[in-house]
Amino acid sequence: MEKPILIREDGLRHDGRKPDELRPIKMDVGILKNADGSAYVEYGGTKVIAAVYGPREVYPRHLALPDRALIRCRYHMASFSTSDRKSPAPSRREIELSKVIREALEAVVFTELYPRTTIDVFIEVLQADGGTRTAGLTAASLALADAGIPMKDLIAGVAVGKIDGVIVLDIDEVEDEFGEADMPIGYAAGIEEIVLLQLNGVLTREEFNKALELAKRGAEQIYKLMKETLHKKYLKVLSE
Amino acid sequence: MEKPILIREDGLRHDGRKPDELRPIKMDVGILKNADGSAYVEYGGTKVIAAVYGPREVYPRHLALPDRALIRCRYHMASFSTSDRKSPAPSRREIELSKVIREALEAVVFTELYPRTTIDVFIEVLQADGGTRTAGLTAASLALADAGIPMKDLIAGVAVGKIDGVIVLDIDEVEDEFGEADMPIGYAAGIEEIVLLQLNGVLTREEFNKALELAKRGAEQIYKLMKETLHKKYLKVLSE
Amino acid sequence: MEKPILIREDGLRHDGRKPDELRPIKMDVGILKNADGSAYVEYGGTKVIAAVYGPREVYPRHLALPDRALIRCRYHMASFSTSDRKSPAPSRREIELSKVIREALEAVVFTELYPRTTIDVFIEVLQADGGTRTAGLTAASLALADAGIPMKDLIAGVAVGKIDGVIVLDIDEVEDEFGEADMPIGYAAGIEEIVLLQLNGVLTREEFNKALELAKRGAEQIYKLMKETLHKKYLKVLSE
Amino acid sequence: MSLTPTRQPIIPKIKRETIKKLIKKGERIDGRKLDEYRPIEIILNPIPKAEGSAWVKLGNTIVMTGIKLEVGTPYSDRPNEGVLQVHAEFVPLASPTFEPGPPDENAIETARVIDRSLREPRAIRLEDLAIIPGRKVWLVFNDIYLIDYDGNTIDAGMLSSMLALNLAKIPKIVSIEDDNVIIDKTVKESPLPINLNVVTVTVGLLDEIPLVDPLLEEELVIDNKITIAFDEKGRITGIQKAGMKGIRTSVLDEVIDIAFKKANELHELLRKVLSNPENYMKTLI
Amino acid sequence: MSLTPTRQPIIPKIKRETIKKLIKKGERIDGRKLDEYRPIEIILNPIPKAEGSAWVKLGNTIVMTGIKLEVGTPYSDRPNEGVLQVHAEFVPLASPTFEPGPPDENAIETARVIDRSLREPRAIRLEDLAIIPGRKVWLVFNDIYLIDYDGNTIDAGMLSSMLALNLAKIPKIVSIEDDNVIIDKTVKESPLPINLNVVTVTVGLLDEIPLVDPLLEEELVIDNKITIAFDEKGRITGIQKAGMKGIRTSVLDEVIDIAFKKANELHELLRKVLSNPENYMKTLI
Amino acid sequence: MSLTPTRQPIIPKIKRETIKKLIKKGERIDGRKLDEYRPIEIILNPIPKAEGSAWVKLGNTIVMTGIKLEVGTPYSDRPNEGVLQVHAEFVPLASPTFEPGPPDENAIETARVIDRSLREPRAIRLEDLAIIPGRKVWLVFNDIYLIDYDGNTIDAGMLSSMLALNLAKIPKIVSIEDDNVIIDKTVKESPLPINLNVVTVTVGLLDEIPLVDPLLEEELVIDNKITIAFDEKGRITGIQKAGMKGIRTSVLDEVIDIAFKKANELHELLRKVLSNPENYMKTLI
Repeated sequence: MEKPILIREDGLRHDGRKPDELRPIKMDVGILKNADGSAYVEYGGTKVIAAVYGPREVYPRHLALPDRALIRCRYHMASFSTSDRKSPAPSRREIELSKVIREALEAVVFTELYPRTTIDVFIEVLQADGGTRTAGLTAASLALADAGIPMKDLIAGVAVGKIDGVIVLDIDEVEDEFGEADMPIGYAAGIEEIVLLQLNGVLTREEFNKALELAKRGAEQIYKLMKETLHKKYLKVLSE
Repeated sequence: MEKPILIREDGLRHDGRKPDELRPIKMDVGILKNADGSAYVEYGGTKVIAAVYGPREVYPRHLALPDRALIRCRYHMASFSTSDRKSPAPSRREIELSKVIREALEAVVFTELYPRTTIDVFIEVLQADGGTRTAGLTAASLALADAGIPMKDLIAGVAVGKIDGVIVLDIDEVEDEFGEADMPIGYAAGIEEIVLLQLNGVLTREEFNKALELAKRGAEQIYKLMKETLHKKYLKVLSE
Repeated sequence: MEKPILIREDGLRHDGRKPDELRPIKMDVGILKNADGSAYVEYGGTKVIAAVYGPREVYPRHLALPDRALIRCRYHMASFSTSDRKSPAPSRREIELSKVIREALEAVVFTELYPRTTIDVFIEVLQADGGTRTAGLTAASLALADAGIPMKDLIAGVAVGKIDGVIVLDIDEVEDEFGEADMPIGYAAGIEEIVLLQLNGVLTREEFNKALELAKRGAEQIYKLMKETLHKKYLKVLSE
Repeated sequence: MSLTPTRQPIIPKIKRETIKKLIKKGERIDGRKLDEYRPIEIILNPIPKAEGSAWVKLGNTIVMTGIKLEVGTPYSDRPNEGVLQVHAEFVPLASPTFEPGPPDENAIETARVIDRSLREPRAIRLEDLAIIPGRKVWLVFNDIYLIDYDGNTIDAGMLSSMLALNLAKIPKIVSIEDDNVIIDKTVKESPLPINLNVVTVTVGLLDEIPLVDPLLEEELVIDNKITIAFDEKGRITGIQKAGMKGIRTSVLDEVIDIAFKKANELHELLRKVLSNPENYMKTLI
Repeated sequence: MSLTPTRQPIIPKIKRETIKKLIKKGERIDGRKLDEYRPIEIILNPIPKAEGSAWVKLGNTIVMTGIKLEVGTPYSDRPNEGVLQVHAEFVPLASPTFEPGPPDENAIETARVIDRSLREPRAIRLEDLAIIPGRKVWLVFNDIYLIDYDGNTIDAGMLSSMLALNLAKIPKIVSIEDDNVIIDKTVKESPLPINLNVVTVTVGLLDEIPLVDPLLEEELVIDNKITIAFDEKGRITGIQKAGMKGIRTSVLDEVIDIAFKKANELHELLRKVLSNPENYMKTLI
Repeated sequence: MSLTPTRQPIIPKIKRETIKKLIKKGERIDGRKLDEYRPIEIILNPIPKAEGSAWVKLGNTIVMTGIKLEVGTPYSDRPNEGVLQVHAEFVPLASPTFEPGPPDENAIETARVIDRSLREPRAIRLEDLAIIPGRKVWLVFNDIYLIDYDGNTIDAGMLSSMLALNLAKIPKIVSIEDDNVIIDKTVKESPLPINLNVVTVTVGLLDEIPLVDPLLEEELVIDNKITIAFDEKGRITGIQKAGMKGIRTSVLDEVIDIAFKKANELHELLRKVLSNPENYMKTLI
């Protein structure tokens, strides 16, 4: 595939978005029956489900921590989620992303409230179109809230990028593949903390600063949607 | 390989058998020294050994069941048992057949007599020429009897098939490969219960009924041979 | 690669050594900070590190032995140690060599002094140029001594071979590949016991006797170097 | 190695008794009749990146199947045919008892029963899927994801597979040079060639009483499950007995009668959905 | 990683003492002399689907070897030779201490010692097994199955391997087109080319007393096992010391003397069997 | 699946407190300043069999990187480029807490951060590594072995990788026939083409106090680690935040300032070493 035009003459992106514009975002919580908490999140073509089980007994027992809950986290892509079929066995990429997502969640969950238990977070990417880890992190955060697990704050994930020299918000797969940089962040907007940060690409210091600001601005929008989604859900629960 | 003639002009099968005729069947029990019970079974070119260990301690312990014995069952094909060499790692097919054979055995073993123990059943196919799971089930049943494990009944396994439109008993590999259907059953002829049933192929309802009747008839013949084999063995033990 | 001349007209080997001559040998102990004992050994181009951890707690516990220490031993080749890159997953060869090296060490370690513990020996081959298992065994023995673990004797490893009909000491990779026999031994020279012995090749009985004598002679030289190395180290420790 | 299941969802003894008592009265805990399927919700093609996909909600059991088409090598004994591969993943978000890892025997059994039931009646025209005969063919990956688990994964998995296969489109072949086939997945051309539809019906048995489409809680108390596949001509294209008890022939007969009746309903549903697929092309939420 | 063995068949202390006492008196628990093999029963070609096969019962140790021949790619450093692969499977039916899974270090050691002992004296003429030099050669799979385990797997495995290799026949090559070799396994043509026979003799040591062909119970009390391979010309073609004690040179000498004598007996047996193979082509029961 | 770490080197509570107290005073247990790297020792090409190699001792952390070049197939989406593969092995001799087995998430993270930081600025001219465009290219294996573990594996691993890559030489291609490329590893020809150097700087954070190049004991008490890669033009070529706390933007700014300064020092070191590599070609002991 040849590199497409990423920034059109009118300054808009290949899908018509402005540089600082998010894709259409959808989210819902409580979509699964078995999980203690669950969420579905779409960032444009990226579609992700997260489920939370716990706090529950740790198995095998010797993994239990005496003073806090263990967090176990799996980020996984469905075999049909990508253009070429993905083998279902966990790739090195999935192992790394499971770690950075877990660490982001550790930063907000009050794990000390549930010693000797585990809180399990399972993320399945149903369709991958850029930003799967950040959409996954958003979904995981919603699922934890849906499970009623106390947290310092919600986390909104979003990726910024540099494409054809322009810093843009919420890059999709084409922009990731043909762009110059992809910088996913996880942002706890209420406490103003960055809980996930990676950069895959090349940026000057100034570009980095600009990208980070844009990412935070984007994450704040998503954070607001998350609050609304949870609010709506609670109202619904209360009215039932 | 081209499809051979499965039903000859004289109505007999490619190896000269009548449609309702079993292959030459051989069986013996107590053939291994280490196992608590063992059996060797031949259905024509299909040659199978089964060994039973137990009831014995479960390892690791947390797998033990408080009110009954665990049954652990492995159906496995030797790498030289097939025309093309088989990798020794368990295939998806072997994993599935281990399950259906285990479930068939669960239906007859008085597992509640041995809580917190395991009864291990290991089946090795030495040569595969059709009907390996059913010969394996017959051998497993004999090995359990040889181990002195109380059972409601013995199980005789046999496969029926549809080849060139004719329902036939105890199909071999060629008939399986070029035929229209393969239906293995496990039958506890004494209590008249079907404990294993699979169909791999296409049958009308009438054909299914006919096939099932033929299978039961064949299983009854094998069941009789099993009884005789065990009887001979006990007489031999008594006379020693 | 074509077979090179292994024994030159002047009776010397392809690298100028006499048949009964060792390659340049280097060794040092205590080279790692984390390990309880460690050693580095070079036999010509063969470069090996060994580390010892223990005696320490066994994990999982049920592996512990009530009357002695467990020895756990891993012989492993770095992926860059060979001409063609080696996959990091343990090969069948590495599994076998881990066993024979462990058994050699079992013959000298006073394991009964540390019941319910484990002594872990890890050998990494950094560069493989023939004699990696024997250099590894020498390094492991030094690392155990460096860890202060009581032993009946030190073990010196060396391989003898038959090349172009001549029995030679300390064969390197080229001699191994194009020679007629490779016979690695582990020799506890103080108690005059052979603790590792393998033959990969063809020898007459007389050749075997000659090879074994040559191997013991070579091992004695290495054994002397080992003693000196440890002595120097202790003097250094004492003077500090 | 197959083991007697030990780590199962725990179901209190009192509930167990209730379920049994109801069934014996011809009733069920969710109010269904013994021969009644749970409500079925269908979303077609929710995953445009897959060559075909279908989301099926059978009561609270949710299954998503995605079809991927890749260029590959045929089996040596069928050099001129495409290759069908059915996989089922029971991912841990679907149930508190699932662990991450390679498919266990239950996931493998589900996949293999669906595979055989499709393969035997030649539901897919694999002979039309050769690209370079003997060398390069289409590989059809039918990947079944169990997303929420409340029993009867085979029937849900088969329905979603059949729908996804019907919707699947073959990517464009851009060029063929020697054995090098270049395809463009962004352009989907002809549909995957389907010969006929297949459905499975799973019937549970408790003390010889048959109940269709068992719930997970029912699966934990019943004696057996029998899955029977029927093609649209009413032929039986696969059977799998599961469970740790035996069955008498007369009961089996009764089970097949019921299954045949329910299979017709499911085929009717397939026809309805596939004749107006656009009605079912909704978003997931 | 190799660990000091922990999960071993348990042998009561009193029996352990008996075994030791007997050996020191030159006797053994099964009545054999120290330098005596157990009775050997041989069945040739019990598995017609294999290209060659042999069942060997050495006392109560039962081993079956099957040879499979497949068409494959040569090693890049030996492009014009066939490939020999020796595998050993210690399947769980052979012993209460074996678990299902990939071969452990004992199975791997057994396979590798047999492999080396065959390979080094060029027992098989691999150079005659090229089909398309540099591209396609015969792969010779020598698969050793341990079926009942009562010690000394290497000698039994080597005997059954040597017999199965001698009996193996190469399938017919139907056609060769480009690198595509079509074979017909139902037609077996020329025998696998064997240069010479090899046997191994395993000698145990207890307090420097050598005992040939140790039983499992003996293996659990002895200090060491030394396996020595001899070809039919009397040359040593492989050695493996196993066990957790050292050996003095003089004892090793004695072991080799005994092994040499016993190897001649085993070669004699091979000759006898292979000169009249039809006498040994019995059924398994 | 990623789990909260449970099996960690244990560090006594009192030491933990000391480390924290010191850092808050701007000091460290090994006497360094907060923004100071540990001493760095470098040995170049200690492994002549590798195409390039470098041993780096960063305080007590020892890392060895070996580069291997093999002939292989390009990625289908970059048919005319060589392939870079970065692996890290945390072998058990490096730490009492490492177990044998495939790389865990920490080893994988180390390898992937180094991989990305090299790949993104095109540190290696992969486009010059095609042999037969579209068919055969050089595979560059960058294998990082952690030999002694005292924290900050990424910076040490990156330094040794960058050095080893700079030293690596491409083996001679002897002949190319069809797709068959014969190489001779004993003859090394042109150097591996390097575009520019990259270093990483890892900064720990404890209560928002940044400390450069954390020791293992420090890693066990700090809140976060941020690794930033810089190329020799001063551009950021990769970032990875690790650790279980959040970071405020202002603190992150400060971290990047420090990292930029330290990166210049490391680039200076690289230049010094690579301008006189022979000075560093010592033996390992």
